[in-house]
Amino acid sequence: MSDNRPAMHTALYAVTTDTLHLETLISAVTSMPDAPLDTVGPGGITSFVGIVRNENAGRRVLRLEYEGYEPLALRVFERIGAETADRWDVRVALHHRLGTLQIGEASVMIAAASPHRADAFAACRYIIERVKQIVPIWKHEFFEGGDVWIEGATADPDDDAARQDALRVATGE
Amino acid sequence: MSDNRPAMHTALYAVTTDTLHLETLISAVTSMPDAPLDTVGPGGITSFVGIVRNENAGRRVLRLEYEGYEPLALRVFERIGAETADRWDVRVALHHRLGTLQIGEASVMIAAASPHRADAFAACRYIIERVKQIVPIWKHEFFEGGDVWIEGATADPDDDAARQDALRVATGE
Amino acid sequence: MNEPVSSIRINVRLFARLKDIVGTGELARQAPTRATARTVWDTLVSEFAELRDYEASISVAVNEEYSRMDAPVADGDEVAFLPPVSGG
Amino acid sequence: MNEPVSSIRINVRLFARLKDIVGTGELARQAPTRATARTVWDTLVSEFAELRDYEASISVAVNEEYSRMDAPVADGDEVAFLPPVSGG
Repeated sequence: MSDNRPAMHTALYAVTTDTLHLETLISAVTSMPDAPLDTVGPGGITSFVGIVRNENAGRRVLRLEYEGYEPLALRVFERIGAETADRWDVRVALHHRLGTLQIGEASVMIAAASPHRADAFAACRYIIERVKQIVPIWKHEFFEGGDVWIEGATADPDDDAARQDALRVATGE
Repeated sequence: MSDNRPAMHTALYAVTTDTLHLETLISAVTSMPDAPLDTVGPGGITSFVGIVRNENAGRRVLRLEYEGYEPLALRVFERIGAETADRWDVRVALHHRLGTLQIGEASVMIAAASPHRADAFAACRYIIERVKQIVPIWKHEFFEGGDVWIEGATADPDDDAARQDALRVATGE
Repeated sequence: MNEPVSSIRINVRLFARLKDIVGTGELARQAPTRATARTVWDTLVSEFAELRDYEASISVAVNEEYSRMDAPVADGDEVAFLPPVSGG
Repeated sequence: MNEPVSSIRINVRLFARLKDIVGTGELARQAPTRATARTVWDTLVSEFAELRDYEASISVAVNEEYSRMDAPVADGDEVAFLPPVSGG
């Protein structure tokens, strides 16, 4: 853990079996190593933390096991980051956990820093919507009486209708 | 500092000259001491951190000094919390710092936990809008060449038009 | 007693630039028994003309609760005048 | 060599329930030289009939990039079939 702390400290994108830490993401989006000293820093940082719930579709959930296609997931994180940077004045971080997660643990964390809080909120919301649409990660739900793979969206990063849906949700337009 | 940690750990609302910690707010909104064990916990936590910027209206800002009417500010925090609870399925925390803040320091932190991420995002955004409308706190800006009290909104918690503005921004409707 | 029978004492709180104009954030003023928050404000404006700029933009709180300028005030009340806020 | 000259070798990756159906997340299959991702999928469906349920909902990635079922694949490529995702 101590060994990878320095690297984690600046990782905008991560897929890991380790516990997630929001401070890590916030550090990543607020430290701007390449920026000139007179750059205007962020005025606001919005973040989102997804938590494993003890109930889903009427089932008493015991735990979740997250599986991912890690190298593709990281590339998709970068793609989503690029999509947000195209649209908003924002710097973002996105970490997703894999492996066995207990109820109450964080599965995903997002941070978005911007001089404009509207941008930070929109980017953060957009990212979680896009994660659910196109990131190659799957929940294996273990509930009282059985288990099931959760299947959400057919992943297609080029599906413009899906992207527009995420934009609409993010901007409220 | 160590003395007030236990109390801070569960404070949903705070006005303080101490450094703010987002983990404190997140603990406050996710721990539900009075809830039965089978209560469905939050699925998502949205947070907002306001950061002191080095620029405002073309001025090079050196630092901010925040002044507040503390007892009224705390009551207004509770009022805003009640407004969000009326509207969304959400548990919220709101901490604001007073005193001298340097560039890059956090002046305000908000956390909103909900089973529904749309609620968490909307409540968090609503709260920062309401803070700027009705919380009796003032920024004294010290910039290169002078200082100025920032004056934003005439505070009127019963102004329904202002509240509707905040709701519109929060929900994108 | 030196004070008139029909007078009450109000503890006034001022913030931000109002405090700078008056030179203190806490002071006390006498007011007639049937005074409102506005009566107290008008007393201050008569002493500190610069406060008049805030006539249309101040808010008022009585005993740590938002109130109205036409709210009656009582002996010992804390009346706070608040310029436009800028928290966040 | 036992394999036909016109054959390429594809490394297949499967995830979530696709992995459960096939019993492994990594396997290799032969395909004709002018194969597409669909050719590889059809080979798997012919072996594991349950996969057919995913015909309309799978996504495909070639060499760790999202691709299309009609994309050509080459010898040594990694072709991943992805059921509907559920991250977050």
